[in-house]
Amino acid sequence: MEAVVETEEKQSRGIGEIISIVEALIFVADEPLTVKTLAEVLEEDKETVQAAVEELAQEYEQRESGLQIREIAGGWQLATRTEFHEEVRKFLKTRPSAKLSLAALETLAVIAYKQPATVPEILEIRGVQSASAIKTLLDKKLIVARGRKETVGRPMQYGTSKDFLIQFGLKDLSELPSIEDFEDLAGGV
Amino acid sequence: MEAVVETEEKQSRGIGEIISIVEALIFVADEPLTVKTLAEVLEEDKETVQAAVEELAQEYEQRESGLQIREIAGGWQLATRTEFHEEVRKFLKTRPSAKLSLAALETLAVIAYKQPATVPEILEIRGVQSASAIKTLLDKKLIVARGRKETVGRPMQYGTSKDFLIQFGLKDLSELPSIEDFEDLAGGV
Amino acid sequence: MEQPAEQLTFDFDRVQPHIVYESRDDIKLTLGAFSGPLDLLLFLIKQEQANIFDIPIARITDEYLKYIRLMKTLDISLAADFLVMAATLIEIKSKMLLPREITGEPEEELEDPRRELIDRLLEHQKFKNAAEMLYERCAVEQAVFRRGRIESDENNTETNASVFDLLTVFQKILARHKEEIQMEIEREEMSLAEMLKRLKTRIFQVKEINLLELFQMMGSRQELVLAFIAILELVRTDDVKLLQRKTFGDIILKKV
Repeated sequence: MEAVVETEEKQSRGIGEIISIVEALIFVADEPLTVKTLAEVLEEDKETVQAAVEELAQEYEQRESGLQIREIAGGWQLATRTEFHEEVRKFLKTRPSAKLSLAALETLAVIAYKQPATVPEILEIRGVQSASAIKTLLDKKLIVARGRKETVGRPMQYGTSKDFLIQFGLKDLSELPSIEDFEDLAGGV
Repeated sequence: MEAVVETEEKQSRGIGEIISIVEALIFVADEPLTVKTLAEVLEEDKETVQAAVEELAQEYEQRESGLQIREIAGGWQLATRTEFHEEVRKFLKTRPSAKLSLAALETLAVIAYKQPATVPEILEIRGVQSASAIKTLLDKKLIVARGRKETVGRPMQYGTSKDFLIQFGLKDLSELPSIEDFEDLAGGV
Repeated sequence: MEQPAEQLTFDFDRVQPHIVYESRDDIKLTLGAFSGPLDLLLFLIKQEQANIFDIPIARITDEYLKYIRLMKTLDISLAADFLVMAATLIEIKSKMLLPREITGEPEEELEDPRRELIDRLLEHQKFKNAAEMLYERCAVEQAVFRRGRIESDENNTETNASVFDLLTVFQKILARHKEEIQMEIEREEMSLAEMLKRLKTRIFQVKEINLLELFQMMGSRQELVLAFIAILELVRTDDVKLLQRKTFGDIILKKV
């Protein structure tokens, strides 16, 4: 044989493969990726990686993708193309409304299990003010006002709504899992 | 001209533009996106969107991208291609973690095939109490409570979650091989 | 505590249980745990190279009991289900020992005492294979990664919720609540004199105190009551006055 076979650990990659890996890495990264980092992960020299990134960016440009590979804050990032911001924004707004913040979820849990519950009672159990969470839950129609409690300040009482049952797939409140349902499970760990 | 021009409020988009927007939306969504949602955001009919998504998936395939557009859990998702898992893992510094025991895995198999399944039903097949395995599966959101069974003791019923489909790379439950397929193997002990 | 759209990764604990025979009577458990008595039985049948449809029940029962004894000597806590199975095996074994002619019926029509066990083993084996398939699917799936966080994720601090989440969250709140109560008990009790002194020092420093904020700072019901009395006292002695700048507005404590 005429060629000297080098004993390298890594197999040498073609430029096409390098471009694909660069694409995958930029995609999974939380932050814009620098050429330096890419070169380290790939164990390729920076010039090769720089060329690969630029080629990749151009590819996205040429095929009029909905995405772009752009240089930002010294690194490279995958992002949507600005032309489509309207549709993207519209989509982000219509994301499932069944999603709740942790504060709202906590407040909902207290109301579900302690209903009817007043604001001071919820404060007592959660240890934090829950006003905005209660507003969110009322807006999402997961809870309803249930009249005032005949006590100092006559605070409003809240309970879960019919929508709550529907969204959480419950026939009625007796279907809520009880502490006992999970006690065995929790104890058995 | 032979075609009647419709007076629509929205400008009509070419298929190329629809594909680009679909790409952008699938990218920003943090969950697999259904054709239905895509169609709603785009205000296009489902057939058009379905064709666009399929074309997009094929495009990714053809240009040997580091990424793939794939159908999972009833929706479409952008993800890295399996070939490059080594480099991606090296970059993310992840090692597979969060162990699932043999017991949890068996329990998951029973729930996946018998859903909705109750604790006594799981016990019958596994021959062993499965409380802690169920707790683990609930914590990892691989299964969800599905209401109570109207029988003695009203036991809680469990089924697999959307996360289960995602984590196991399934389009839907019908993609699971039928349980009878495992019978031949059973005879061969 | 927002939940980023994090990709879970699993590594199934796949250490298969294993029994090594050191000598005829001495078996050694090397690794892992059987997922249940049926799992152990299947293993023993395989080990004995026996036919699942014609289980040599006496031999398998012996092996099973040997394993259980071993577990006990190793001080491994044994699930009750393992003992139930031991009893079942012994029962089948004794039934098998009964002479069949006594019934006077042809052998074929007699129900095999092992029948139910065999059915359960076959059923269990099916799901064991299904579990194996799931394992493999997940292993493949672990080679696929989802995108990193992008800007739109950051303003989306939402969580998906199920009824189980509701219960878990509720239990966490209760646990947190219990901790707080315990902390209160540990706190030293404050006297009215101390509270008066504390309030006076504070009002001299900041000149104005929002009453609502002050009450919210109080760690316990007792402190709250003391603060209230202390304020009444300070108003009475003309050290402070109470102001309300607009109707239903916050009440301000102001140094005279």
